[in-house]
Amino acid sequence: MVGMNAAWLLPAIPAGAFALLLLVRNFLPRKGDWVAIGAVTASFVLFFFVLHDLMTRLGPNFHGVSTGFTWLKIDNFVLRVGFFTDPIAIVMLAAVLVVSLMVHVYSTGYMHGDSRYGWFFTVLALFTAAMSTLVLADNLLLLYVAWELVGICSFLLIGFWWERQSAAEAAKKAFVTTRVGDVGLLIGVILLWKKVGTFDIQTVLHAATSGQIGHTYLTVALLFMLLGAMGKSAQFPFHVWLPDAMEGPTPVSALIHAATMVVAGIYLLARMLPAYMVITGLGTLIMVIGMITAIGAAVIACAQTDIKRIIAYSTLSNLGFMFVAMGAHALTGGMFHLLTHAFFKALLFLGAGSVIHAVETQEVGDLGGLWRKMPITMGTFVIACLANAGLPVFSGFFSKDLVLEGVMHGNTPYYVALLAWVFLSGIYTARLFMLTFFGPSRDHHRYEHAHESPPNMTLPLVVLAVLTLLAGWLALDSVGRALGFPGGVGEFVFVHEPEAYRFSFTVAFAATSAGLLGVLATMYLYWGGGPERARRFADYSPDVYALIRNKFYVDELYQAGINYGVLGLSHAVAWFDRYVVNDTGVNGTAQLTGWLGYRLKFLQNGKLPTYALAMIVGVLVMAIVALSMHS
Amino acid sequence: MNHYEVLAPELVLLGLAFALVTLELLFPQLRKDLVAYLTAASAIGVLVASAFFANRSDSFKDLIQLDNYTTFFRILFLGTAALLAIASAHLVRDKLSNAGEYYGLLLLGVIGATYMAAASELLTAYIALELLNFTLYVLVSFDRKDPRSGEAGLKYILLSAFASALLLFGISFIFGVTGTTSYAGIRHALEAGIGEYRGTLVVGLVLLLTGLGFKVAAVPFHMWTPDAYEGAPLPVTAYISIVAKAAGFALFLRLFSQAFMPVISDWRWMVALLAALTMVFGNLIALQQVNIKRLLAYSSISQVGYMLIAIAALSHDSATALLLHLGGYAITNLAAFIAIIAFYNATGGEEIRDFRGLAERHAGLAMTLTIALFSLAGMPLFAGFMTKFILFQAAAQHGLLWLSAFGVVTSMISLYYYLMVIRQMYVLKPRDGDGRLRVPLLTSAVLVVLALGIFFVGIWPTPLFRAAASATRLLF
Amino acid sequence: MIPLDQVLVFSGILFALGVYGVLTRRNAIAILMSVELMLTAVNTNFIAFGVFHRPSLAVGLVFAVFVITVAAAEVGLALAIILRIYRQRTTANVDEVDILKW
Amino acid sequence: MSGGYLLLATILVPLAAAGLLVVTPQRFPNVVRAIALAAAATMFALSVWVFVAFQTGSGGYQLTLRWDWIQNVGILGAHGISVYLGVDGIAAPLVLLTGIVILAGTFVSLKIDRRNKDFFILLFVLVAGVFGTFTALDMFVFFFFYEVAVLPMYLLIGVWGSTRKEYGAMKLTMMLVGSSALIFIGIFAVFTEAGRGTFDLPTLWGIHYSPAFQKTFFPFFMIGCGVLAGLWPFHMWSPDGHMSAPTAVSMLHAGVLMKLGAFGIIRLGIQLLPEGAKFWMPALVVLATINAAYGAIAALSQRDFKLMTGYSSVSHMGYVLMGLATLNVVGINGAVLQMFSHGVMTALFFLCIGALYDQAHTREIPAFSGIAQKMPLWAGFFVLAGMASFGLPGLSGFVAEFNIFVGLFRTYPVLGGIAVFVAAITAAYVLRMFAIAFFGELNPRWASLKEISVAESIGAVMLCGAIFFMGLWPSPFVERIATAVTHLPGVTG
Repeated sequence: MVGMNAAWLLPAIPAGAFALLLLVRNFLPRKGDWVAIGAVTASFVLFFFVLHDLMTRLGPNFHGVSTGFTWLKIDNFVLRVGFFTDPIAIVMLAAVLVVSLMVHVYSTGYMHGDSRYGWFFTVLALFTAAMSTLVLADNLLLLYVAWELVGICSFLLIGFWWERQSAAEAAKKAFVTTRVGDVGLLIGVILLWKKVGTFDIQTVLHAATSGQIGHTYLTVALLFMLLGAMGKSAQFPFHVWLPDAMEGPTPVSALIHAATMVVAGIYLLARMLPAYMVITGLGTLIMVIGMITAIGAAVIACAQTDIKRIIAYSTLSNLGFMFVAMGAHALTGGMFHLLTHAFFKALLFLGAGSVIHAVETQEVGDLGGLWRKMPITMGTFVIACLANAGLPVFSGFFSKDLVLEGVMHGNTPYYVALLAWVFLSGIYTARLFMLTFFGPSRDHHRYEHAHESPPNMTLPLVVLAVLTLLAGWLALDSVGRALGFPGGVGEFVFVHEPEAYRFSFTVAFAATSAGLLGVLATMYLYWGGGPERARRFADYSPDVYALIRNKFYVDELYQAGINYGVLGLSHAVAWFDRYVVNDTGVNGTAQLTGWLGYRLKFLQNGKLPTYALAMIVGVLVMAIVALSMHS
Repeated sequence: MNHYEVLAPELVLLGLAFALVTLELLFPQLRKDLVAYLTAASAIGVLVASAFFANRSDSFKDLIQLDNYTTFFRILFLGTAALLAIASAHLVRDKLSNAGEYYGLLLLGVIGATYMAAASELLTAYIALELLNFTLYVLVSFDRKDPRSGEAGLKYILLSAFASALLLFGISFIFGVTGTTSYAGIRHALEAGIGEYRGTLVVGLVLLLTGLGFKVAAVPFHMWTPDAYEGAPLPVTAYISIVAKAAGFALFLRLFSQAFMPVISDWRWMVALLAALTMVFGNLIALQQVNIKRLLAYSSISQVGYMLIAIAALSHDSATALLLHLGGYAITNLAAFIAIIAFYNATGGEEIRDFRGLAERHAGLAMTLTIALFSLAGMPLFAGFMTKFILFQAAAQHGLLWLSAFGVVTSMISLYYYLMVIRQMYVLKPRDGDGRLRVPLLTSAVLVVLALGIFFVGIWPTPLFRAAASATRLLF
Repeated sequence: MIPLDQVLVFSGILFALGVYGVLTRRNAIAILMSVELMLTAVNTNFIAFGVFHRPSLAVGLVFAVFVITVAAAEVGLALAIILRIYRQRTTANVDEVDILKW
Repeated sequence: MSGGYLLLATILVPLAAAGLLVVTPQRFPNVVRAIALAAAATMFALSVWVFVAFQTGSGGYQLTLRWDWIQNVGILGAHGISVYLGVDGIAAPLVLLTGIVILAGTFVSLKIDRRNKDFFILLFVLVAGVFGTFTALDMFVFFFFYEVAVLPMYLLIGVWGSTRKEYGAMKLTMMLVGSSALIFIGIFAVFTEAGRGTFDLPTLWGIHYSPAFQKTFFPFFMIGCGVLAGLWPFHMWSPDGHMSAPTAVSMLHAGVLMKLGAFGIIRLGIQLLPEGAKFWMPALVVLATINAAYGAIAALSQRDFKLMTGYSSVSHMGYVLMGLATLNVVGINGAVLQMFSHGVMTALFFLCIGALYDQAHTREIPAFSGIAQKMPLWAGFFVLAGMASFGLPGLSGFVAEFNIFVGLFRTYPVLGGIAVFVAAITAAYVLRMFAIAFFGELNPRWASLKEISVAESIGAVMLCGAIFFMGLWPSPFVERIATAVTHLPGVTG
């Protein structure tokens, strides 16, 4: 029976597809998109076998199953390619494979006719392979490898339309920004390795929890790792790359920049959570970072006009939320939100893609009234929006509640802040769907040409919408029991003690009220007269509006930092190198030598008495020195 | 037993020299290049004959020593003279008069040089030295049309006389302290101890070093060299730089190893000082030269510095290394000078910039000159690297690592000025109107042989090395 | 008999005078004469040392004779060259004979 | 025993080819090309053979061959100087590297038409020197070939180069030759101190030199060889020299020759004077860190492709030196891996730059825009090289750099952190270059650019293959290197 021992096949199949496509895609029919889709489907199917195997083995003493082989061995330094399957990985994997498959299918429509159609699927296959590896990695090094590989896929896909300068710049920005975080991750990984002597995650965790690693040391290592997570998950202050990453094709945004890669940071924290829990204070730090990101991004999202950017800030905001969850050690809620968020955010993006595909613009100001033209898109989009706003029934509601409950205990200020966050989420989500689908159409030309997308695009929308509707119920014991994991997700994914989902009325009520309030308020602003009311609202305080509109000027700040700081340093070093090291040090030595020669040659003045004098001086000097040595 | 056969090669050479002069007097119509080839042939003849002296040890009344050391230098000088005679053929025919005397003097100089190597007594050494000097005075000022030639001769003769006086004054003190002029006698006297006369001896040594330093062109006694090199006709420049220099070192080495070893601590630092100064000055000033002859003059001064290292580190090892280096240096310098002579014959240019684009005007000439210059700079594959390496290593072995370091660093500087010539030849393109050059067949053949010789010494130095080792064995 | 020291002092002074002449004179012939003065000092030395050491061997005397001979020849050659320079440039001043330099 | 002749062949084949070319008339440039290509292919085959024939299980020096060259004369005793060849696990990959780069370089150089005969003669002499240095087990022979490798540089750059070529050529030559003066001195000292009258390296390695001696003379090797490895602050020949050099020479020089320096530090420094190494390594690691950071930062603002790659080489060689300076197995392993990795990667860089320059006649990065549209394959190669350079997993750079980082963290954690950070800067300047020049809208000025030629593509594909090979399956390299590194004296586990 194929089971968890075959987990390595999950990344291996798409990797094979990647290799095949890289070499021969241009010789395959349809540029080989079916190879990629087939591979992902195969992995997807295989996933259920793995899942089933896991379910059957699940028990109190079960931690996970590891398979793999040694890749490199230097002396006593061993690098392994190993795959470890446990519930945390399974949850993440579910998100990865489902969204990946949907995006693959969707892309056959969305990317149709693109000149680099085959290349798109090639990179997607690589991404799927890398992302599965990241999830399944049993050691930190392999995790890092996969981490970098998904980064490069992200780079390649953001810059997919590299003929656009902005896309090229965005790709670079994304990669370099995350790379800075990766530096931290790598340092953290190596620091842990140095103490523990292995990269194996379970061993490292065991060492950390059993106190083998000194607290200071562990804190430093984990802080470095946290940098990596922050970079990948675009947490403040690394968040700037994610909105720009929207330069990539929309399916990419859905897959990489909403559902999977960007949550890798959260996944990493979840993986390492037992270690993080050892150090008190780190949790608070993570919560603060997450909170800043969550609230800040939600505020910014309220004032954006690019449909994809709104969703991007929404993603940022949710990522911050998940960070808060991790900081509060609410693993169950965090991972669950990760899963549901993957579905509804991918759905949002794909829906937005569908809209963009139809009207060929991303400015919400040019949209409006599309519900008539694109009913399926509209329907699924609204489901996703409501899930995002965390309204009951939709999956976001359950996962958010789980997190809120986790945070509530002993972190009241954060809990209150999160309620505000829910409110803000309601505002921007409502604004998004109001502006896009309702109200009058503001650009008639585009409106006329709008049409519903082809089935290969709407099908994934529908599938994801269904998942968005249903996934939340997995939290419930009864649903879990029906599917084979009694206790629901709470007893599936946990840190120390399984904790079944208990519906808490206070939390649910508070959160729902906040969300609903936000949605309704916004609907009021945009209903009927269109955005006029909203504009007036913004005019109450133009400075604040400008501040939000311009994303708190963080990008500008960074740009200035790069221009004057980094490039300035670079120019300074280059100047130093050219004028001090080279022109003074190297050329100077040469010139000094030459100058000495030039000076000395005039001793040879052509006059015979001088020559004789030189000889006599030589004689006298030698004689005097010699005689003084003897006396 | 009078051992006159010890003198045989030089007597034959003397006869040949007179024969050449007479020949030209009797047959003024004779083709002048023919005289050159006759000279070369006679020199090679004597060379081959004297090769039979190999491994023979004999002496003429303890004045002239015949041993492998003498034979080594005799072959070196004769070979150089023969090749330079061939190289002079066209130049002497076209630019100089009195060819017979020129070639006769060339051979006479070899006699003086050989006896400098062979002398085992100070008076003999002095006379041999003066014999070589006299031929050089005449040869340097041989070009009557070129005012530079006369000036060079004047400076050379006056300064040389001055240096001879210093040398003799020094010899007189040494004679005064030791009571003898024979090398072995001096050594005995020094080993027996000289007590209170040490100061006198040291002054004598200083003066002796001055005289020898002048001969081999060590800084600060070198100042005649660039002028003499530049003023003299090209083959004569080559002759000075090879024969005169090697002869100076031959005398230097035999004298100091056989006579002054007991007081090595008294003079070692002086030689080391001279070596260091010579290397530094020679290389630095060479950086600023524009005339190829003058460049090679300074280059040869710096080579003297390297060779002095071996004297400072005097031992069998370093002496062997010195002879090896001299051999490689002779071949290299011959290649360089003969290439330059060929270039000069074809173009009349002797400034470095005249060599512009030579690689496209005559690839072979450019390549030979490049090989020679790289060898002088001490680059591997070529003789210079191998011989210099062994020379410096030998010196380092005998406690003079710092001086070897000096040598290494300054010889790296020297690469610059050699590269400047190579740059003209290869990097720059010929000026408009500069066509291909013609080089006589025989000269080409000589150049090929010399280039191969440079490679040979650079890659397989064992034969020369063994010859040098056996030549110096009896000195210690 | 004059003590050796005094002879040496004498020859030393003679030699120094010669050196001084070489350094200060500008006329080529005067320089040549100064060199001859130095050689005279050398000869004095040789003779004095020779007599002082082992008169029977006469090494010093022989050396002196050779030095005189060689010096004579040298003077001849030098004068010839000076004459040539004088013909070409109508000067025997060594300061003016300086085409070759640097 | 035939294995030894294999190594000898790697040296003799290029020399023989050079000799053959000397007598080939300049009138037949295609004959010259054919000879050059055949010779380079032979060298490549030989180098692969050497790599494969090396037995990974047993360490030590393999494929040895020993001919006495000069002995029992003068300062030299028995086995004074011998042609003693052999490779260990460190040298074997470097021999392979040389073979790969020379073949790729020859492919690239086929299009040279000005005096191509002379070019190939000099190129092959250089390669002979490189092979000789990597395989030498005799100190004299090592240094001999080391210098041979530097010797043809001046002419290669001066005649066939571009952009301030005379300056670059002269600076490069003088700095490299000047630095070898230090090696010279070190060799004299060691030979004297050993007092065995032999340059035989295994013999000299077996001697215990006094600690004072080791401490005094290690810097001579460290800096002497370090200059060729681009050690700060003696690195300036690298950016300028590489800027001026013709493509194949840049490839060989940055790709292979700089490794000679690092290799020299191992052979003459660490193996000869282990205690000196231990004493001085902290200094080296600091300099190397400056190298890495400084090179990368300076590269950020360069406007010339080659200058930037030159600084990038300085930075990457900094990694190599850092790895060496760790004096632990993993670090040195990483250093050797990085030598190979940087070799192929930088060769690919220069190959691509050369292919562009030959068409565009400029290398100003800001002058270009969107040229990937015209040269997609070319851009692909270039991007791959760039990714390898910032250590993307799956490509050679990662394996190497990761080992270096790990090694560093064992000994110098703070510097290790800096090194990791520098890798991010590397990504920044590489991607910046791509974003400016390759991507974005096509500048109409470059509308006539053509795709990279077939010959160049073959070279590039070879290098890419090497990058992937090592990145995905480093074991063949590591097995070889690790056995050798564990046997280095003074190297900790």
